[in-house]
Amino acid sequence: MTNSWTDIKNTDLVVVMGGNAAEAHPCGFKWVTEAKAHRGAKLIVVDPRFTRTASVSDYYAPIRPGSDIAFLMGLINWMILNDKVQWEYVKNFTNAAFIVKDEFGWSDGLFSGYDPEKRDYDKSSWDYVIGEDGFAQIDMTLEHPRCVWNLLKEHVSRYTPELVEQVCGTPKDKFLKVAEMIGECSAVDKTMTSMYALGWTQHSKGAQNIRGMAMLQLVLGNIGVRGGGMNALRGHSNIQGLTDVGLMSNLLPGYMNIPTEKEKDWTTYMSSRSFKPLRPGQTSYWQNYPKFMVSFMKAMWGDAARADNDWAFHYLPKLDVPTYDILRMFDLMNEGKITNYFCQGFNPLLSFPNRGKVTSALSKLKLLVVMDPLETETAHFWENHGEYNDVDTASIQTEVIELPTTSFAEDDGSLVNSGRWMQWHWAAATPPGQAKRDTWIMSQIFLRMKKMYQDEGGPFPDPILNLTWNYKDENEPSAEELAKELNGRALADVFDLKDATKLLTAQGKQLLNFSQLRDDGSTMSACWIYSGSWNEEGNNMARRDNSDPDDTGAFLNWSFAWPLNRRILYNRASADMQGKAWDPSRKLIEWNGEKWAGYDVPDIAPTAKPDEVGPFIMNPEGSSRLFSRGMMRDGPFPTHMEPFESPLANVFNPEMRGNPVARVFAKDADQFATSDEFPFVATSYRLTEHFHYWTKHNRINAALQPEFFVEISEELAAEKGITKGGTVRVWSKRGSITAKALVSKRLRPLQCGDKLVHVIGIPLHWGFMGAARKGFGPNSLTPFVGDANVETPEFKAFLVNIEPATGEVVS
Amino acid sequence: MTMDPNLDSPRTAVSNPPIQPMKANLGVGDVVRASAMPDLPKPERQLTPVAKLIDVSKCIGCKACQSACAEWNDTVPEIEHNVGMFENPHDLTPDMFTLMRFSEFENPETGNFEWLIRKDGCMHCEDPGCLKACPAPGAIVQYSNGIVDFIHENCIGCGYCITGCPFNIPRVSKTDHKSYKCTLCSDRVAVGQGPACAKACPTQAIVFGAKEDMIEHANMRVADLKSRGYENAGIYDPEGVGGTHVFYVLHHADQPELYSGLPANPQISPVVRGWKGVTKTIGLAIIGAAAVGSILHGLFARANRVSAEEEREAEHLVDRSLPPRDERV
Amino acid sequence: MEKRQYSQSGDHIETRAPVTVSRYRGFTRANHWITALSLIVLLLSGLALFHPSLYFLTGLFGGGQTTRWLHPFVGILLFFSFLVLFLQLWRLNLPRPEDRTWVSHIGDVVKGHEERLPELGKYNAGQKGVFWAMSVLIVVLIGSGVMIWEQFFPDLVTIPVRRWAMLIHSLAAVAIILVFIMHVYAAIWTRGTLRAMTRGTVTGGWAWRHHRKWLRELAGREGRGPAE
Amino acid sequence: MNIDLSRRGFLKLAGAGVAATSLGAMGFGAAEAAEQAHVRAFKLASTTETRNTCTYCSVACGILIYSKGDVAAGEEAHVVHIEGDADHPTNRGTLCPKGAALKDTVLSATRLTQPRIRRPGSDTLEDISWEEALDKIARALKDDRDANLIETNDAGVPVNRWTSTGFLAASATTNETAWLTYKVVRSMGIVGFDNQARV
Repeated sequence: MTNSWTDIKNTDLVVVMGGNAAEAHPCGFKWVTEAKAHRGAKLIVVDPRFTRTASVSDYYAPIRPGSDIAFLMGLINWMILNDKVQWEYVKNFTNAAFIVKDEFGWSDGLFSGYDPEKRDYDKSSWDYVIGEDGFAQIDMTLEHPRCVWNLLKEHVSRYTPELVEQVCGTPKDKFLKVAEMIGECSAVDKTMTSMYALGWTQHSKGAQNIRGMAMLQLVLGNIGVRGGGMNALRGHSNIQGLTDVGLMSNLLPGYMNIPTEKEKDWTTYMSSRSFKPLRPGQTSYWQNYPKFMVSFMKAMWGDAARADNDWAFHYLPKLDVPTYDILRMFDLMNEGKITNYFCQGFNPLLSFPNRGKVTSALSKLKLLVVMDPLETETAHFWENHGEYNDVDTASIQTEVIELPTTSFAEDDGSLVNSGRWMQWHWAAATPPGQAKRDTWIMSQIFLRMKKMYQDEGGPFPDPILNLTWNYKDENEPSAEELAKELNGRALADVFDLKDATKLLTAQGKQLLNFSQLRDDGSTMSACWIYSGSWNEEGNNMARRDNSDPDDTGAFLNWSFAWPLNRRILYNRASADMQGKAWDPSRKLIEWNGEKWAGYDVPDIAPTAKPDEVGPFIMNPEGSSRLFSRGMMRDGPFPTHMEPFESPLANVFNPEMRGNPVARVFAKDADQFATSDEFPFVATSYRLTEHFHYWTKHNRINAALQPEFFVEISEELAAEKGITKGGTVRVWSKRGSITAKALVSKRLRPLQCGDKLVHVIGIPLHWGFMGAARKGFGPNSLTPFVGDANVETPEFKAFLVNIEPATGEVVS
Repeated sequence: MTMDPNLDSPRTAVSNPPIQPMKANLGVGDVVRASAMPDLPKPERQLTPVAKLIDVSKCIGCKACQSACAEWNDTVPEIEHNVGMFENPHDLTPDMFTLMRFSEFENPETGNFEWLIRKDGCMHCEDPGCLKACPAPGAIVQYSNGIVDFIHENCIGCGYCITGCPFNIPRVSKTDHKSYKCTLCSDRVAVGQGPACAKACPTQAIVFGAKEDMIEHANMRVADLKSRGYENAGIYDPEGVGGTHVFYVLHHADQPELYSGLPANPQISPVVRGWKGVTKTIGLAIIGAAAVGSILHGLFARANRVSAEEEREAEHLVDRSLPPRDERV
Repeated sequence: MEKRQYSQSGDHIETRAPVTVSRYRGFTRANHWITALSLIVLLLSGLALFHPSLYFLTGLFGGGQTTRWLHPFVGILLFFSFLVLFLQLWRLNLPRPEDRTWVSHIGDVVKGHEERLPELGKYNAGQKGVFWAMSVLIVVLIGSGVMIWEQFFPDLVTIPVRRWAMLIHSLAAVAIILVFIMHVYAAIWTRGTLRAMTRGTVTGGWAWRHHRKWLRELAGREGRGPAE
Repeated sequence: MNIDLSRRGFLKLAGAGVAATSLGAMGFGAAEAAEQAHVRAFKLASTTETRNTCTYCSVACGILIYSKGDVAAGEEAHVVHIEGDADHPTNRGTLCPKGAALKDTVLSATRLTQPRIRRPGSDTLEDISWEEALDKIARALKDDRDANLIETNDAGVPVNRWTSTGFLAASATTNETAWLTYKVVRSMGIVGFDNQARV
């Protein structure tokens, strides 16, 4: 989230598309009902199904799964044609005026530089024209034919309301109504907020869906303002935190990257990171990368990380491929190339696409270790549960160790919510039986490894032997100790950079925040963006002052929000070029002549003059990007791409299947179906009564939604002779499931051009363990392919067939 | 319970529940009506009438109320099968005091599809039919704040409350044969907390407080709905049962039946009134009269006796039809 | 031997001096008392749930819960025991011409001027009335009773029907109690009647006075009985 | 047939005849309620209140856990009830159907309480001690790393890359657990490292 849950009450229009907030985030959705009650805000829902969110919406429009980009580009096109643009914002705060290389272009659904062999683009043409002065060329009049604005205008011009209707199945009048409602928010005193979740991410072009809306929000001037923003609802309680701390194949904490093996040393690695500003006088915050990086290396390896050994640069693993994400790992596993695998509070057997492949992959492991508070299907993947898990137990040679861990109720620590609030919590109960904290388990594993390397030696033991481990109890580091490491402390006295005599933080003390990080090894901080969460003032994550001056929804003294307790990112964009709020009634921060002040922590140097420094300091341009240069693998603008399994051919290029640059593993390619075998579009989703695969273990939630079902329209039910509550069989090219049928008016077939598209809704939440009745998850059916940029599996749009099942399922 | 004047704020409870032991502020002295106890002493004091307002237009049907209800009341609803509907359990049960009911409605006027979701449960009538029908003294009581509560120690499980209720709410347990329904969390209200469902409700579709304030809040909500094009938005606080302490804001107040058959004009059935009224009193009177009458008649009227004469007549009759005795010796 | 018109098989002259006539066999008497006892239990338990002022009667059965489940079971018992009585007695309770005259002289009945009444068979119109009233009311009660039997038939009928059943059950109950009172009273007021249901016999005089045709038939049968 | 007849009730029934004699003693007039009207005893009285955060979605609602016993005081403690924290700015005391039932997840019948192992080909999980389990795991890791760690690539660049063991991190553990996990996993050179951000 750029903003926060409580900030949503400041909006005039909520657009829920690619998500189902009321269903998946009811308590956050409260702030939508608040905006409606207090500001007379309106709620628009665009979704293939008439969801619980739609049930309280002011306007609902249906859309075909996987066609969001066409809808969003259609909206931008409508805004431009109807002059619903926040011009001052677009000119000054976006890269609309930047001039793009002549070689850049688009045709037949593809951008310049496509190589079908490599399934990749040569992105060199996707960039600005750089002048002799080393800065990007711009034309503030927006008249230059090659400026981003004109390229955008041309790019979206193809997405007429007619094309939207044809591609998305959204009736033209409904699309236009939505466009009008959204258009009103281009006014400086009207804001719109976007709430989205996996409905947008779980596509082979998920990242582009989100860019589409982000661009629309920029055109309307809604980023960085109260009641605006791009608000990813986020799934799990600390998935934000685990990503912040970098628990991903290619990440270091604080969104720094693991080096690739091409980056042979520190200098090479740094050269491509600490970007110089692309415009005179702009702030490019990533220029501080070395400070963050060195402080991280010191946190990992302490004294072993020294200037003379490139801060132990070679202790870090280096990647030969962009990422060893879950899809790649399970593909390797299925090839028999993985020996040991750990699942910490995670249930891949039901969470990853193509369950058949997942089961076969797990069966090829030597050792599977599951750390979980609950009995997961993954830990029991080898156990035969009839049709619900039909495996040949005896033939599975995988050894499985199931370790009982504590739950939230039994440990202390912090979690990061969607709004980046880091909230501390306390243990309330004794762990059941022999259950242990993950910190204890990880320590035990590490200490044993370390001992073995000390006693037996082995290849490159240095990173293990030198890992810092200065904890009171080496067997179980406390949450406090670890939280302090995340914040960082001074390893030597830290002085003011402008005044070397001014001591900022004495050796051994907690650092105030990341402004005190140094690249000379005098500071350590495990995760720079968390710096400030536990400084000498104490544990700021445990702050519980819920006062909210002038009801802005900021709650600055409640817990701690990264970075620097900032509640709304890019908040400088809430004010005009003179530093006055666009909307006085929604003042956030303003320029008082000397500095920025207001209700939030400025997202810019407090003394940076409004007419000099742009609001988007994490970009070397200082501005936001309507044109994303080479940052994304599948194009600087979003362009419509069909799902890999679609009932329709791509209108721009019938030959093109799915995302042309998405990674597809050889064996999975032949498992993609066509609509003549599998005529119906399926989409997966959550139900409000359940959380993922956890609450089926809960007898109350199990009673509220007891048994697996699929949702279909009355039309499809009639066509197939399916009765309400009857049992159906749903199958894709990868698997087959049985379920109860929920026949509803909330799903309607969509008319896409001359094709009538039926949608089948498949909720997750059921498996073969726990209190609820045994059932299946959508992943028995879904294709093994992910987003081109971040590899999020395509769960939201795939093809299936359906028929009434003979004989009831035994539950 | 919230005393927050600005009730449309999302704050349900002004404070978190107390954990220090404290005396319940709701007891014998506050009972205004009790089943089968006609001559009940006047209550010592009058509590502020409370109410739970359910704003159907804000409800997202998430079932948090069901969940919170089960947890607070320590009931464990059965894990049933999916029968092609969203209602789970499929009906109110002795272990599920409240239930979200879902109905799909195509609005003929607007042509729009609407998903109408209503939280069903005890309405806590001002004139409770269950209490009227109940034969067990003190098994159903009504407190002066309007809460209608079942005192299970006194319940005999006859199910008369079911026949008495205009909303089909009470359910008799198959295991302990006692009748159960929403208590409006009388135990929470007694220590100044709102009901568990109201506290949990994510969108504040359920709010709880003094009925007066709730009516005021409801009117604001109705105004908002009208501004959004629901001309027939209104309050459902049925007169037929003297008003209720659980009431609704509906977008289609003119057609309550749309909301999974919410009765348009609920009232205690005349049949039940007849049974519990005239039949009960007159019936007993007649029986009494008959009993007494016959006793008196028995005492004062001459009994119908058989005379010696009649005995002889009988003997003659028998003799005549039989041979003389001597012959038989 | 010609058909009995006014008597039940088993009715016979027991002794001659004084004359005693057997009116009810042991089985019939036992069954009658089962019916009677059930009716009393039902009456007490029913009244307890019928009016608050009588709720204390549940104390007789060990409290409200017990009363609640006991009542319907006793009802079933009564239904079957009465069914047996019904099958035995229905024929002799069919109306006959003399019943009309008897009813028209009801005043004399109450005053006890039996000489002014026609000769009767085993039952007079009053007794027949009680018999048929009981039969009808018991059917109504068992029918409506099952509909409101929460423990086993909670969903047998809709709630509105159930409300009617409730009302009808209580009205029928009031009626059957009145009939019951009349029955008991008549039995006591008409001296010499009770022994018919205790010892099973009545005196010849009693039979002569109240049911002369019945006595004649029995005497007649004795005459050409197989005794000779 | 289920007739719950308490022993007490049965004795009374047996003594019905006797009771009948005392009928008069009972007296007429309005019946008295056996039990006086009363509300249920407030179940949170004398519990320990602990502030925590809902473990499910990232709205991160504030919750209050009520337990018997006080962990902070070093006592054994078990959860008796969980509800929303009215002071929390985001949820203001409200909870969704999952959050409102958190207690039954903590106390779920399928909570794990004991390390267990499934041997190759076996159809059961057997109990195993922590020591044995951890030794086995560490040994398996060491052996695999020793065998498959890629120290340098063809160009001779040290890459410290271990691809044959993977680690899937949780989505609901604390940042502190995440950091410790990160240290352990990365120091070994594991690259097959991921979390639940995508599913």
